[in-house]
Amino acid sequence: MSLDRLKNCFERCKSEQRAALVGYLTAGDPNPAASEKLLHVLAGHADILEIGMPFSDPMADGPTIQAASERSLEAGTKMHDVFHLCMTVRKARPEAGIVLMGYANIAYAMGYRQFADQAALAGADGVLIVDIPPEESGDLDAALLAHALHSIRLVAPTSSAARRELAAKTASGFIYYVSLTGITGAEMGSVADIRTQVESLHSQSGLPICVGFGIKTPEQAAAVAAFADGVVIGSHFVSCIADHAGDEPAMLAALDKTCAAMRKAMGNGGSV
Amino acid sequence: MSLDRLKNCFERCKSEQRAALVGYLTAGDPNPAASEKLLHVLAGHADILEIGMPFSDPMADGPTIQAASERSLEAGTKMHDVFHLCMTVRKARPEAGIVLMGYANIAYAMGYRQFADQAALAGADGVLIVDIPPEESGDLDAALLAHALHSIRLVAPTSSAARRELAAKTASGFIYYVSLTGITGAEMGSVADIRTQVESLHSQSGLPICVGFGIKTPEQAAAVAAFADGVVIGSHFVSCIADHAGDEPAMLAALDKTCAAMRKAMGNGGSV
Amino acid sequence: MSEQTMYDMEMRHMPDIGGHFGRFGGKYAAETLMGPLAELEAAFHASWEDESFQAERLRLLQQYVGRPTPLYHAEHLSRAIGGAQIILKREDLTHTGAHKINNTIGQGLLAQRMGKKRVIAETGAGQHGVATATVAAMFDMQCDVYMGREDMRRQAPNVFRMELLGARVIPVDCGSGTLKDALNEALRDWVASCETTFYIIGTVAGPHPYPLMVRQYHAVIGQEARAQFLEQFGRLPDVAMACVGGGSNAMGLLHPLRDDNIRLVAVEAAGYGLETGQHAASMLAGRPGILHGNLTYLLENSEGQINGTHSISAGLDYPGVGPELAAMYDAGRLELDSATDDQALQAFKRLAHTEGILPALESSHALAAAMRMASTMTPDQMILVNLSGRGDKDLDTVMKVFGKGEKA
Amino acid sequence: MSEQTMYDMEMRHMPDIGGHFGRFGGKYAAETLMGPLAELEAAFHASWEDESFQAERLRLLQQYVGRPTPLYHAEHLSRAIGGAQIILKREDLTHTGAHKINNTIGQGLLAQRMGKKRVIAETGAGQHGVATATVAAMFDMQCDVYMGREDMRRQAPNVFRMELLGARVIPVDCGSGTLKDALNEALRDWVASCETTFYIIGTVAGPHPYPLMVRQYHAVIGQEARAQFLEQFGRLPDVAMACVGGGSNAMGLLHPLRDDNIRLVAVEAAGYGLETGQHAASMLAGRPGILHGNLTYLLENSEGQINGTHSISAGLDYPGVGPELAAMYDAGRLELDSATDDQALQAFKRLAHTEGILPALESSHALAAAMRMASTMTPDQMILVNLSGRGDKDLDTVMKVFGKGEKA
Ligand SMILES: Cc1ncc(COP(=O)(O)O)c(C=O)c1O
Ligand SMILES: Cc1ncc(COP(=O)(O)O)c(C=O)c1O
Repeated sequence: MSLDRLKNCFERCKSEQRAALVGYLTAGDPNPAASEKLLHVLAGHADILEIGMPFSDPMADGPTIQAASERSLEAGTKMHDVFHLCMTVRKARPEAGIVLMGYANIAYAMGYRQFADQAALAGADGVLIVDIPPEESGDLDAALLAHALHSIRLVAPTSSAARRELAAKTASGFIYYVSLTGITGAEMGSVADIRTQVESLHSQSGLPICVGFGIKTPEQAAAVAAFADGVVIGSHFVSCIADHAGDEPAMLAALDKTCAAMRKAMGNGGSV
Repeated sequence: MSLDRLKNCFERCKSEQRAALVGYLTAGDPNPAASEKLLHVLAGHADILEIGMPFSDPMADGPTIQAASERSLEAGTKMHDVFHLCMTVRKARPEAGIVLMGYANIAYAMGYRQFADQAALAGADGVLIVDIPPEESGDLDAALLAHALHSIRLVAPTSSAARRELAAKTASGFIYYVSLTGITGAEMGSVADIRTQVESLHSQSGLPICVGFGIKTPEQAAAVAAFADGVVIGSHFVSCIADHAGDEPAMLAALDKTCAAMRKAMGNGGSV
Repeated sequence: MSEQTMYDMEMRHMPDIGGHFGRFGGKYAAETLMGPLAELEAAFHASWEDESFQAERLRLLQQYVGRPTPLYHAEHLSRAIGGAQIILKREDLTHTGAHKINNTIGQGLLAQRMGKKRVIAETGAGQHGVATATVAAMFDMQCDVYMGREDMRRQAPNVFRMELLGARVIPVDCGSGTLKDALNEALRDWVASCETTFYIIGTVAGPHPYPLMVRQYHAVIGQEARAQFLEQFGRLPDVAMACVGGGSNAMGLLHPLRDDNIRLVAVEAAGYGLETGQHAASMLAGRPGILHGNLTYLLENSEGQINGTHSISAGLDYPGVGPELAAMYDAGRLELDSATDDQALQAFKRLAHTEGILPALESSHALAAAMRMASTMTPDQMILVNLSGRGDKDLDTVMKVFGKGEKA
Repeated sequence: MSEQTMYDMEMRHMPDIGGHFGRFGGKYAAETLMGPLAELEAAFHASWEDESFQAERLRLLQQYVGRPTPLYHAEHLSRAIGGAQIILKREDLTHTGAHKINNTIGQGLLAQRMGKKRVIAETGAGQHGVATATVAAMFDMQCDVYMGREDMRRQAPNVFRMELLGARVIPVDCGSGTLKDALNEALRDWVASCETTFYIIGTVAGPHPYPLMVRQYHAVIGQEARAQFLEQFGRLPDVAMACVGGGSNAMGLLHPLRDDNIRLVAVEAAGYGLETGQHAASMLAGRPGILHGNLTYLLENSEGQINGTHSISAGLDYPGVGPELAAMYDAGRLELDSATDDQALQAFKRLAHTEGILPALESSHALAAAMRMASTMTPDQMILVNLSGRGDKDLDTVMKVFGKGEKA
């Protein structure tokens, strides 16, 4: 096994002949304490965790994840809470992949170096900043590289061949294929289209390809899992929190059930 | 005695060593029937009656006389009512001076000729149209002349020497000196100023000079009567109607009392 | 062109010495005002021949008012209609948002020259009131504006604007609380204050010299439009059109085109429809009479009492019309048309949706008639329409009709 | 000047190929938008070199927008202050009432050229929304405008205007319901709709090429002002000033004066006072950060969370500023000043009372700073102020403060 946990995750899944389940939750949602328990539940099912760093202006996100950011910030979540949550998960699940996901200004405000230091210390494997495209990624990438943190890249349906090339060349860890033109939580695009795109990406890059944005049902997850290396579920998991606001046990139970259903749909119902 | 009733009025007053009381009421105010009684009361005190022809837009009048026009029109007063009222007064007081006073459009709408015919038939002695200055008076004057009706002219404090000349030359019956720059019912100007103006007018024209606009108290009337040939009381009499709205006997009594007080203040308290 | 020739040209169609345009016009004023009117007339003529006065007036029209206003070919609207081309003279772009300011700049400068420290005005749509308050602020004169209570309600933003400019807006409750009543009150004020106060009348009405003076101050509209038309299109329009309240924007546009081979059309407000009697179409449905200092077409009953009028647009809600327009109509030089409230609203909507311009409801009347006429003409023909003002003041009225939420 | 030289001159201060002005600017956008942004950039450059496109743009600026806008020497105001002369660039006279239309004409034409059938926009004061709805109506494109709920309340007339122009105004409830939240929503829309939709950003912010593009479309302000200043006064101003929300009117005025020996001053909104933390002075009180596609000065907390801002004027109520302004400030070519809500209101009142002009509350900030500076200068010195818009949209806000009835 390599030191690259993300790589190990994908290889493990591959060996189990299934796609990785990549699960997203916003750190600190609905508050840091509950968030810790929720992340543990998620970690019980997901191969890779995307831990969202809450931001005041999450302009690539739909209402569900916007609300998660609001709840988290409202509850007073700070970046040290985010890193602390990351570290807790890391301790509980040494083999899980962990990606910190968020917006540029959070990392910029802290300073890319300090951000990378903290992320590494907290046990993250990679970083995905939604609004830093490869063109602007130089400084951040350098900081991440110093800690061998992966710089995850997005590829969108609107990305030209040249841009896919660019992503393939500059990404590490995996490529995140955005399965729709739109914000998180919208309706997923056609499975056939996504398949074509993913296959083409596979031919351009040796990196695993995860598909996300808009995957809400076990059926969709299963369909995508058939050709992608990973399936990202975000808004659908986050909804469990809003749907059971104020009732922590119910929230945890709902998330557990939802994760399990997704995991099951994607094949190999056993635990990771 | 001449056939010129206005002339006779002024001469009679002169012989009694007093100024003529010129009293104004709006015809048909507050309604044609009450108006008839009110005019009879007025005629019991005034030497000359100014019978106002109600108009929708009496722009030279203050609120008191505006309201009178409104009441009259509201009560349905038509020009044939105005002429009818005039005729009734004429019959009751063969020797009184009667002047029809009003705005151009009423006479114009009827046609100047027909207007003059009707005025003459109704027994009026003269006509005073507030918004027809000498410059625009040709057609109307011709029509009035055909019936030997007087064309009364206004002179204002703002009238230049040339305009006074013009008034003196084109007026007949009497000259109406406006004792203030303003609308009817405002505050009277200084008595000394008015005196100077009236004396100067006397030197320019052989016609009697009546002073009006803003005379409200017996004291003011007495002061003006000392040098003018006639004193016009308008708003002050009209107020008796508004002050006792809905109570006809009180209205009549108030007008009677007010007229008497004015008449008394102007010297020779006896009836005409 | 030398100053003198311009003077001659502009003044060619003078009224007679008494201010009569044929049988119309004149000076039907209370004696108290005859002196001040003579003084005004003399001052106006002297100023008109005074180069430095004219230079200052033109400078302000340019640098303050924003003249020349453009001539805009409403291609999208014309295409949608499929007939003649509609060309708009954009008075809506002037400072304060309507043509009215051309006149108040002139009269304001004249008031300054005459040493008056206070100005008064009547207003219907509030545009003239705002334009008066504006020059009063600029020239540091006290300003009182008379406005009918009903008009204050339907043109509330303009009441605010006048107050913010430091003017006092005096509500007029008598009559129907509209423009004619405001004019009455302003005249009453002026009779009492004429020594110190300049009365800035807002349209080509009132006793002489107002109809002449206001026409001259607005003639810049037609002068510019004529030159711009020649420059942009190499020809003159076939038709020129303007709405008529008192007639100032109409005279401003049409007078300088009077000697050209152009059909001149004035559009009156047909309110709920001419047949309902609830309108403000003084020429189409009125007869000659005397009001507010001049002889002209009026809406009146058989007794000469002035009728209540109705128009959705406060600036057209007036029972008379400028005497020179009456004379042009009588002489056959002016055609008449009309637009109802509804037609004006539809024209408002149409211009908004095709050209992105919100016209004043007054101007929308001219537009409505122009659209109707255009549809009977061919695409090589051209109609010049005076877009006398912008519709910002009318938002409440229009939204009330179309309903918020419902797509207008 | 030939087209080519003009192109060179205007483009001289280009950002680098990635849209950076020094360390600011850039293209911090979601991957989905990178393609559309590249397409936009290519289309913009091609159009800018296309003579027929430029001719059409200039024709519309002239005949539709009403350019050139005048340069007005506010003599009465200057005299009242007793210091330097204040000269106003009258963007308030443009069609729709603010400079914003210069930009929407440009982007609207570009959207047409790119075959987009729908445009979207964010708006704060509503002026950009109105200007967008306006060109959308003219070019027959569908139009959705995002506007914060709070801004819809304080700029209600502009909401009406957009609706009457046929646009849909979409209330934004998240965040503080102001401009930044509207921008977030518009970006969310665009991410989903970029194939068919053109996003007309309203200021010199956003990812490259927006800051460049919007600057170029507004540069006409400073180009005109410069030429007019030379013509009217035979010299250039000592100081040029503009308020800053996102910075479009400031860049429009100041950029063409950048190589002249003129002090350039940007005036930020100090809200309740810089010391209260309740303001929108991103450069004076912020620090560099990344938001809405570019790196620039932002008002944020130590964690990088964007602060709620406060300004009485919706158009300035934004926590960022255009990246080129940030760069000019860093380079020492731009001075900063600020005005509080109260100072802006006092400036509003002062201009209204001395010059008869009701400025937009945004522009009133620039005026307030200009008056303060003028009073420390001598009468032979001159300050050019961008009067970026008119105050009609702000009547409610201002009347509420000054109180109806009380003389403003
Ligand atoms: C925009 C506009 N157009 C037209 C008018 C009508 O006046 P006139 O007929 O004098 O042009 C008004 C009057 O207020 C107005 O505001
Ligand atoms: C009149 C006016 N001025 C200024 C601004 C501020 O924007 P910017 O800084 O982009 O000029 C606005 C924004 O709406 C505005 O309406």
